[in-house]
Amino acid sequence: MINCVQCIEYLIVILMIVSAIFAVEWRDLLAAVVGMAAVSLFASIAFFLLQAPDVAMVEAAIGAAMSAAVFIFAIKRTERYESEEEGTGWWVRW
Amino acid sequence: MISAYYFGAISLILIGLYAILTKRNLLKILVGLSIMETGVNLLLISVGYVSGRTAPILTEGATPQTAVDPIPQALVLTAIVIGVATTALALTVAINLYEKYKTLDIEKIRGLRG
Amino acid sequence: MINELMIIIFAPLLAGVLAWLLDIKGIREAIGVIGAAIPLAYLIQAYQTLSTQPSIQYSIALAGFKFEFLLYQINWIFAMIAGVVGFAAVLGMVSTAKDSYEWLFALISLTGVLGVFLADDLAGFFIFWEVMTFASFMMVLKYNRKASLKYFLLSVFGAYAMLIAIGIIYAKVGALDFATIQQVLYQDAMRGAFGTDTLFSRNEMILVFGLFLIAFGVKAGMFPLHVWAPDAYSETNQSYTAMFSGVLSKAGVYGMLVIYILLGTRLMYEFGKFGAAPKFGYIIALLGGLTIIVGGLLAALQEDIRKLFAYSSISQIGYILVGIGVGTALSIEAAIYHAVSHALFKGLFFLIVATIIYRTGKTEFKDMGGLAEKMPITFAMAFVAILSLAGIPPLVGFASKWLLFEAVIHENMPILGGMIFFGSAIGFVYLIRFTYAVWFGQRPTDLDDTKDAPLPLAIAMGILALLNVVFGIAPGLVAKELNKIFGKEVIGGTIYELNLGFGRYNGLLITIWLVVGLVIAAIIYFLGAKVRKVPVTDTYQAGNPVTMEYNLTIRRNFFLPLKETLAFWLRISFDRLYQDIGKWIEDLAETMRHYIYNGSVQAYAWYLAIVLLILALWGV
Amino acid sequence: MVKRALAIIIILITGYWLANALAQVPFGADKMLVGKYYLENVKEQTGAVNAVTAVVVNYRGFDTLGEVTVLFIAATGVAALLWRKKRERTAKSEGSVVLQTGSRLLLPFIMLFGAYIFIHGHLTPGGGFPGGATIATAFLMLYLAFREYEIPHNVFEPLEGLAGMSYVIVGLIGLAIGGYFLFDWIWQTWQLGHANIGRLFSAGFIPIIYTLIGLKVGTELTGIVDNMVKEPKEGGQ
Amino acid sequence: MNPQYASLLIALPLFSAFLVPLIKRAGKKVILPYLTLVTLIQTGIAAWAFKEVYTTGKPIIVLAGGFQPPVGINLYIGHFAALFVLIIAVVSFFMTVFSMKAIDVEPIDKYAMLFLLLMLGATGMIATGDIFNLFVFMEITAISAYALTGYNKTGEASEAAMKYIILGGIGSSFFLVGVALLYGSLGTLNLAQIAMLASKMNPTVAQAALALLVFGLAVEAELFPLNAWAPDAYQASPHPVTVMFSAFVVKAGLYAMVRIVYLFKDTPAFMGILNLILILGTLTVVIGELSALRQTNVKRMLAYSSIAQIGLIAVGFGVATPQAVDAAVFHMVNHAIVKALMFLAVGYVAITLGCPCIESFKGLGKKMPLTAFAITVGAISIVGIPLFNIFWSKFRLLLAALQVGKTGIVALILGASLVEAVYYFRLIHAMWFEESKDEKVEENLAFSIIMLLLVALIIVIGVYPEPVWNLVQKAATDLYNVANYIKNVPLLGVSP
Repeated sequence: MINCVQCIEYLIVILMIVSAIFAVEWRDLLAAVVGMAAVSLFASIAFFLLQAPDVAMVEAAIGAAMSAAVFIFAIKRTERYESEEEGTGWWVRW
Repeated sequence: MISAYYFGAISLILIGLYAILTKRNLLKILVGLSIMETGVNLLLISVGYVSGRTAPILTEGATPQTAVDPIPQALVLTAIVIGVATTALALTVAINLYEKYKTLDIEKIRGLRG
Repeated sequence: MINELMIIIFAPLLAGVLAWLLDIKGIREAIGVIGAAIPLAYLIQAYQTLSTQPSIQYSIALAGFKFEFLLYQINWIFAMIAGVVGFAAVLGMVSTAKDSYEWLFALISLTGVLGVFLADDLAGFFIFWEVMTFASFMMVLKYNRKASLKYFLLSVFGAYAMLIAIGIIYAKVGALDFATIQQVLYQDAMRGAFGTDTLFSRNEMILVFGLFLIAFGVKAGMFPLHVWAPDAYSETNQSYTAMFSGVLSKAGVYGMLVIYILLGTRLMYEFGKFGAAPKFGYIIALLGGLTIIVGGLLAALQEDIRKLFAYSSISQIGYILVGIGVGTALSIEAAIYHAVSHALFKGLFFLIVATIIYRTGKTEFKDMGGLAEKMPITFAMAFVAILSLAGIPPLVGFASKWLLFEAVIHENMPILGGMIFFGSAIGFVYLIRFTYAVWFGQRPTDLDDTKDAPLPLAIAMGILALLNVVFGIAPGLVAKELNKIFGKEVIGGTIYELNLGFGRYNGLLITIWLVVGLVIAAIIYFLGAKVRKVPVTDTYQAGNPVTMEYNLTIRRNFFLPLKETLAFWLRISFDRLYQDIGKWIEDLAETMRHYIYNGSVQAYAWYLAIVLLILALWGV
Repeated sequence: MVKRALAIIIILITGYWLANALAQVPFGADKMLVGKYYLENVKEQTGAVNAVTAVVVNYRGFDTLGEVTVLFIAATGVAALLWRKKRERTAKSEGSVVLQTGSRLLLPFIMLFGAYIFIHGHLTPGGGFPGGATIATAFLMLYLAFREYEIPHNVFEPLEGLAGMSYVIVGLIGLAIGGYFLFDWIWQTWQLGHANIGRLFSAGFIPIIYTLIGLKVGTELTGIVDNMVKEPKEGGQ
Repeated sequence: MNPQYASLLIALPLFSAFLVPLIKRAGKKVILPYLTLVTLIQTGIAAWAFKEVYTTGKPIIVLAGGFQPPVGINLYIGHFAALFVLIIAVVSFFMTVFSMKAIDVEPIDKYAMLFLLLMLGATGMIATGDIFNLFVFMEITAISAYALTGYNKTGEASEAAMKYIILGGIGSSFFLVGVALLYGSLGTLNLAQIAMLASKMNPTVAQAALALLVFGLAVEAELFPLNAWAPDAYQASPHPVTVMFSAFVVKAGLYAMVRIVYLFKDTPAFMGILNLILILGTLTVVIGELSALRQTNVKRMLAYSSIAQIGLIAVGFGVATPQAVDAAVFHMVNHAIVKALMFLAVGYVAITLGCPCIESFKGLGKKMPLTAFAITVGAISIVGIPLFNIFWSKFRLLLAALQVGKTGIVALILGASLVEAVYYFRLIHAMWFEESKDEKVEENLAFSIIMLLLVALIIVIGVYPEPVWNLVQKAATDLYNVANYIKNVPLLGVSP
């Protein structure tokens, strides 16, 4: 039986995973950071659903907001795009 | 069959690990680490969850018998802060590296070897 | 708490440290000599004690070990070798040592070797073995890095082999002292003989024996582990080499005896006998025989005095190993006898070499000649040493070689006998060069104002030469002590006579004959032999014109034809093999570290992932 | 591509292993051992209603002290690694008017909100960490809005140190009074506020410590932001 | 005196670190003397705790907040912890003195804070009795180590820090997963209680949890192949910090790993994990020594050597007989002394002559005789020559390993020791018997005293190991005897 709460659970988990994959795969680092923040936010909702409001708050405030902010500052001081070249891998070319 | 949260948590950890193993951009790797940490936190909280109980805030209506385990929550509180601290420091190092090497490609940052 | 054994062992160490710390010229020499004299004095004193009681014991608990020291007949003899030759070498060092560094390590190595001889448990044995190795290594390191590392690596390789063997024994027996191990292994052999399960399996016995063989073989300079010896013996203070070759190599010999003492019965049970010799002993003997031949041949081909004696030393140790390997009471006594005489004459030789180098600064034959006139005392010493090494009565070298020969032949071992015989022959071959090229013949002009040996060296040489003569004339002195080992008359006879039942040798008689012969010769000489005095430059050439490439004088490439004959065999060099292995390992290490620590953090992350994978696979 | 495939294989196997192990830790089941004790005794032992807060500040006070330290290290580390002789802000443009006015207007409210969060930590969800982060957000907005803005360093740095020191001192007072480090002397020795569990003035030193933590976290996060924003001046290496 | 005052071991460095921003106002010159003072007081406290533990024979249990474990967190300052906390404090004290000359990169006040917190973290890791608290202290150690690694702000330093952060981050994440599994199946975090309940644990979970915990800690403990960050970090961090890494930070990680592994003595996974540690330890020794062989940077060479020694200690713990653990703990102490000396001396050479490359060491015996002498003694000791301290522990360790029939492993280790001898003796030869044109350098008195002190310690332990050996045996028993550990922690009766 799938009730509504479970629907939300599944939805959140799926969203979380999808945004994590996006965060990893997007070449625009800014977008990736946003994806990462989204993961944190969904996790925060999940925490809430898991009856952990304290953690949810901390995750939202620190895990999502602050770390995204720090990431963005770092991107600003370095570079925004992951370079395109795909290496052959460390075991081929030392 | 494991629960959705366990699945999600493990997936996050592994996606983070995947990023570390395959991405060459330093910031991307740090994003991976960050996602990994989120996954671990989610795992800890899910371990402490007890079905059908409420948050461990013992105001009216909530008794010790109807609250979830507070310990994992306290642990995760700590873990999150530690995670952010690590991330911040790592990003600082990344900034320094970019200043010195003019790149974030870890395949090119290989001054120390052998 | 303070026991004479303690003093014997640690007096040189303390003296060495003191000499090194004070570092005042004059005082450090005095301290060093005193430090070497104290053990000798105590050892001589211990002779008295040993005649009333079987042994002197001392034990100390340290770091969870109980170290046992025991002085009894066998190791008293060895310790005496160390004491006498060590003292002589230290006296020699008074002249040749340049700084306190050498005093420190020379004396530490004396401590080490004394500790090895006196230790009665494997832990102590190993520790002093390491001390000895390390100290002698430091002596070489100062002169030559490559030689010293070769020496150290092989020695420590041997020491570690010994450690593993000790560990295997310890794991089974649960004790480290000789008495318990001997007893347990003896019982084990008995158990095997009665067909019950033994403590050690056959493979373990092979392993233990092999490891010990490597360990002691390295130190003794046994073929094919001898490659360090020529370099190490020649690349250090030559006074010290007297001790190095005379005493430290005896530690390896002593180790072989320890194999007999501890494992003998068990090994004999496991592998059986080959003729009269135990099979395991025969391996030692055979390797010893090869050592004689290889050492002797290579000694003949050397152009450097130090190298010549280094190889000669290897060759002589081969005799001792043969004696030990044959494993009868007589052969073991003969081997120990030869250990004594080798220490005496080889110590003397190296002191002579030290004197020559000290006075001339030259080491190669081509730069020398005619020194007999300039250094008469040294020459007299050399004369004794040469006769002794060559095995000419009435010197100690003859007595021991004769015993050894008799012991081997008596057991019907023609191969070993042949090897010994060959070794003696080749001994003449290289000695003739030393005799002529250094002392006689044309003297290079730059050696014209060479002085004779300095006093300390002269005294040191005198001590050893005297003993060479005394033990040669009165071989029974040594034989008496050797008989005490087995507690029966293995070598019969009186002080002047050795009587084996199937052969005898009377040192005094021969001396008398010799003296009589010499007197007659002198009379003839003085009465009218016509001696024509020729200038040393008066040499003649016949046949082919001489080119520099093929100029075979006694001083230069004298045995080149021999070398050419042996060319095929000389290409097989264990030295080069070991060097190749070393280089190969270094290259491997180089490549490996560049591959493993390749600088990419992603690769490092992969290592983590792989470990994780292994953990996961183990879990699933 | 090989790398990716290998990575995925490794990850799947590891994941299977973890999942296998986690399957033995049933989700949603009551696995409490120590946790039960906390829930049952939290009110009389600490006076806090929010059990998480009690655990964080009281029962597992060492962890929290360590946690604050970790953040402190991060802030220090960031400052140490980004230290240059001369630095300045290099924002290209000011924030929009809306942002500027908004942040100016909102600043006191956000800070008040942060303060509320950490003061009421023992009653409601929240506490020092989110409270501190909220305060830091306020300053973050100021940084975004104004090109020239800088926090008053000579206030923030000592404040950061002082807050930490006070935390340790509170713990040391506990050691002096109660005989244990981080002992809740206000609640257990002085027994203040036992009457009003569930209201603001209760729960012993939890509000004090959470305030300190809030201040500390706020200043530290702000410090991190400040250090990240400023870039080295040309030639000022 | 109230044994609870041992909590000052944690409180003092923390308080002093927080005080630094205020001290800074009095001027930059004050900071390093202040640091020295603090570590001196810390040494005093540690000495007191040490004396207390070894005279009463009972561990000090510090209860945070007055709650009995497992409700509250406890610090367990047993024989092992007391010994090591003292070592940490003493080494830190020496390093503060060293820092006065070695650190010239700004900002010095941040350096002081990070330094104190690194010391704090290692102390906490060794003292704590709670697994999550262990994680927190591990992170304190790790994060301050990251920051200190990158402190020089050169490209190399940043690179090393980056590697350390990424690998350490992965490690600590998985450690936390292990904690989650452990908590999920036992419901407690107290180490003593975990040990008590471990045998009842589901074997699958126990295996996974233990494996993950070991994985996480092995990164800190520098076991191959999880140690790839280590040589870089050792090479690039400021010299005093390198000393601290080698002398106690890595040992704290190793200790934590071993402590946790031994708690699981009764689980089926125990033997497997021990074998894993054994294999990893052996690999660490072999590869560490081989990598050190042709290094031209002496500091990096020492780093590899240090890693190899750690591997040796791990082998001792992996053998896990009482004798082996005794020997391993002894080796830990000896290695701390020797490597402190070595890195100190090499760092001193590097700051005096410009770089820690082998060229600086040519003819060092003429240029800086005392330093060269100290390095020589250290090198001889590490190679394992009798009459120097490491010989005893190495010898005992190998005998203990042989006793349980690990002949192959011992043979490999001994082979690696040969390699070690080669590069150390090359160094010695370069120092004393090679020529160099440079002038003699005036050696700093304070460093000379420290180095001579350590040299004296090496030789004294080498000649007469008895007192230290007795201490070490007690410490090792504390580590090995888990039943006693459980008994010593006053657990509240919350368990069923």
